[in-house]
Amino acid sequence: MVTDYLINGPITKKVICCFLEKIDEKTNSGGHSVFLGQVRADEFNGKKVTAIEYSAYEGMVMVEADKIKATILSEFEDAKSIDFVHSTGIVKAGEISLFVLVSAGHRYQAIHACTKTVELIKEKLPVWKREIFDDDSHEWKQ
Amino acid sequence: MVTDYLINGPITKKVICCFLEKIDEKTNSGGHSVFLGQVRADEFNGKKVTAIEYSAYEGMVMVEADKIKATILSEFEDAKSIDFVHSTGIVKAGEISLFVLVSAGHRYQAIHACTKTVELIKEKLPVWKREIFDDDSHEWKQ
Amino acid sequence: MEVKVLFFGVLAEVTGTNFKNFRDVKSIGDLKLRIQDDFPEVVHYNYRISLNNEIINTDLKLKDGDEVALMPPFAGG
Amino acid sequence: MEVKVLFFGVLAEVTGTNFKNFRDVKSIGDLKLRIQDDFPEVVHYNYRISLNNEIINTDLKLKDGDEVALMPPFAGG
Repeated sequence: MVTDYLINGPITKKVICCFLEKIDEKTNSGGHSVFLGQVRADEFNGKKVTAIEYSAYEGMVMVEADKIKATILSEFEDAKSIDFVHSTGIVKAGEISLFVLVSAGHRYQAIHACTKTVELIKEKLPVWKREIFDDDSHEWKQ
Repeated sequence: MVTDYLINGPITKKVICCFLEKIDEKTNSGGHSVFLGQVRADEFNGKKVTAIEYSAYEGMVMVEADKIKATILSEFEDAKSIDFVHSTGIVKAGEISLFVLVSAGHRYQAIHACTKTVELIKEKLPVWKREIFDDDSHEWKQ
Repeated sequence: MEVKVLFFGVLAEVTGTNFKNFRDVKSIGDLKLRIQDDFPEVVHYNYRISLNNEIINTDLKLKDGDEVALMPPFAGG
Repeated sequence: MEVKVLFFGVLAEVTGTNFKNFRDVKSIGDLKLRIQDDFPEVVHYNYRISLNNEIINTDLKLKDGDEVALMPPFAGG
């Protein structure tokens, strides 16, 4: 499933490059800040994370994601556009599960608006994850 | 001319995607923060910026860029890698002239280390620019 | 009347289902008791409740077609 | 002995050149006077001086093959 904000499986480099292709045309932007969240092969008690499985409340994601965009655009007057996409389903260690791109007239606004967007995604987006370990056990993360 | 840190002309999407291709393999990274600096079609007194021409002191760029990397890696213990490239020569409005990519174990370290890298590039890298206007006049920027 | 209740994250796992429909529930308070009857393990978990995509903190009346979700702490990113 | 002097940014424009070699200059102080003789317009601009890729703030002796740069404020990014 692909909506405006969710994508099933990892966010591939092709998807990321597609987003980046779009930015060239905006000649009133001076800076673009991108954040990529990646699944880390953490180890706990001798077990290694091989993947994360994400689930999302899709209907509410759409509502909350629109609110996040509106919040950022009102808080950062210089922000021109905000795009983000989050994975659902299985994303293996080393793969990307979150992509955020914020364009603004000036660099600091781009950077700060992107940072705030990442924070709001963590806080507001109804997404859950469980870590899958190399012994096939799993653990829900908060 | 392409060195580790300088590229002649705009930083194309192809170059950016090449940098992004490399990040997938590092399974100890949890976040990547990217900054793209773009030439803005600003207007002053009825004249519009059509391009920026950058020049650089290449030998000193290499020295200062290595120092910037070392500074960031020592200040942000969680930072795994830092890449950046700056344009020289003509970059038209809407094109990218600066690319910065910082990978770290955790997102805040990635974001803050990237922000600091952008600041140090502005402060320490011996690069100059003049804005070229649509009436072919130009103005040196500081 | 009927409302749909969605279970997310660890609550989908412990209840063994993603959703269940409940008939003739007057309010959120009423619904919470009905959910606890069917899925007693739910009380051991921390969660917030949403009604039609909006997080709610008070008891509210329910109407036919409402969608309620039991949401453990978010963990996106 | 000979040192190479590089001009950057607006200084390359006002001097009309990217570099010039100077012979028999003992020190940075000495070199600054020689540069002002050849390019009097330079005094109207703000710049820092580097010696062999290192910014310097004091007068230093020069040796054969040294590279000196006159650098207006940086403006990268």
